[in-house]
Amino acid sequence: MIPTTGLLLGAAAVFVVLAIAVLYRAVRGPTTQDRVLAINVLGTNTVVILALLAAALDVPSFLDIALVYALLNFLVAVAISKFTVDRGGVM
Amino acid sequence: MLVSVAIVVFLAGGVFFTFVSAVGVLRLPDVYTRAHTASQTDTLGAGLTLVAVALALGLETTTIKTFLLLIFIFITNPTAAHAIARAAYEEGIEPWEETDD
Amino acid sequence: MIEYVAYALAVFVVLTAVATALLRDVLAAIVLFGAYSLGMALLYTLLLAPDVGLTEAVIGAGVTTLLLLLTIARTVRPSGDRTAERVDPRALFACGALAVVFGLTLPGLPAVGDPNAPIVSYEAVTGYYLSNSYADTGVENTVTAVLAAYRGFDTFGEATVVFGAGVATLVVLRREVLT
Amino acid sequence: MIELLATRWAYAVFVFVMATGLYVMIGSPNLVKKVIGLNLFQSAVFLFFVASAYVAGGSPAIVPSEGGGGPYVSPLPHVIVLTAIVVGVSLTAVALALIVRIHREYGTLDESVLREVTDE
Repeated sequence: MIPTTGLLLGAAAVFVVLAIAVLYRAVRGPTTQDRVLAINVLGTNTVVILALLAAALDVPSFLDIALVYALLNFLVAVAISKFTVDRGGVM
Repeated sequence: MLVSVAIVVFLAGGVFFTFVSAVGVLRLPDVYTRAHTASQTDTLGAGLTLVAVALALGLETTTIKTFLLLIFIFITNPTAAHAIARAAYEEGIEPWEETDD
Repeated sequence: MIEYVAYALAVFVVLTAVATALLRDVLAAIVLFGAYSLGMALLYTLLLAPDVGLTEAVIGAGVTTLLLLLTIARTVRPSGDRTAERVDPRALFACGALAVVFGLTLPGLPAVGDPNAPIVSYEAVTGYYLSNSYADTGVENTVTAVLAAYRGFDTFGEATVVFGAGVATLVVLRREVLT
Repeated sequence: MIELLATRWAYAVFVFVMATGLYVMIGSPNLVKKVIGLNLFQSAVFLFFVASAYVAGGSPAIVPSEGGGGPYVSPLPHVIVLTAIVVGVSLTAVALALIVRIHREYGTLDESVLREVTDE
């Protein structure tokens, strides 16, 4: 039998480490759009980590938080893109 | 047993594609190429991992939420990448060319 | 296994906090503050506080970031050639002293997750709410039961604070920001 | 030392992030950065509360109607933190409104420039 719980938690740890790596791009830039893109990738990682934790710890209510995150991640990315462009119209 | 093997395969695929996406975001030369790798590999990585999570949770009503999440990420992630690339274009950021290093 | 996820998240949160503090461009600092909020909300969720994690995600990463962006869109942002902020040695000394004083209290605190810590093991308070909240209020989620039933007037006061903040914002801005 | 950090990691993160937030509030000349520092400080304190309520191997404080289960994390710090988060965002909103107003009156958000302008 393969220890599924340990695997899921291990995958979550790997995802957090990858998020830390992507953080370099968010700090470095050089443009604002690079930073927003890095934050978008970070947000997707966050959603996946939450789903992994929900499966590993067997707390299905974490999936609700993951859904809210997914919504919010999209909203923040589009909002920052819109605010940084003077003429509007990013969609 | 088969389910466990499927979980391992999907998790490995998800971690691999997210790793590729992280490397792309770190190493590619400009914002457009980074948006490309972020929207494609990250969507695939998140999708495969969420399939693994759905398999691990088994047949329950909460698993529907995982599929909602999957569909949502498949729709919103490329849209957000498009918005970011469009904002970069409107800001006047020139695409990278082979000649400028 | 779970503690490795927690350690990695702790490193993530600390790095984002330092980056937020040191970036000179305010827009970049706001973007990194959004990442910090995401990490912090994930940490709350990992510490089994899903309600707090959800609220922090919506309010910290959502509302606060949008408010800061609105402010930036209406004011100036310093555009210097330097990426990092100049470090202020006196402020650094003061905060370092504070960190040392608080750090000295660490051995006196119970370990994280210790089931014998007084806050979780004291039956007369925590135990009472956990065992009686369903019978008293009919709500399975104890956090909601305490928030809305046992301490309902406190939450009412909180709503008053939010209303007062809204009125104060409108008075200060003279309704111009909403256009 | 390592053992202390390993068992009390959440409190160590709390101390570090709180000091960072205070540093931003004191050291940064920009008023918007100061508000960000205030938010850093706040969420560090929330982490302290949430970490103190945590029980290893427990479950969230959702007790089924027939009772039993557990161990559960303590719900009371969560309630305090929920209230504090909402009050904190009200505080941030008022502070940012004042900043927009200051910028409209004086045309700057830099602390030292503001002090010179208001001293005249």
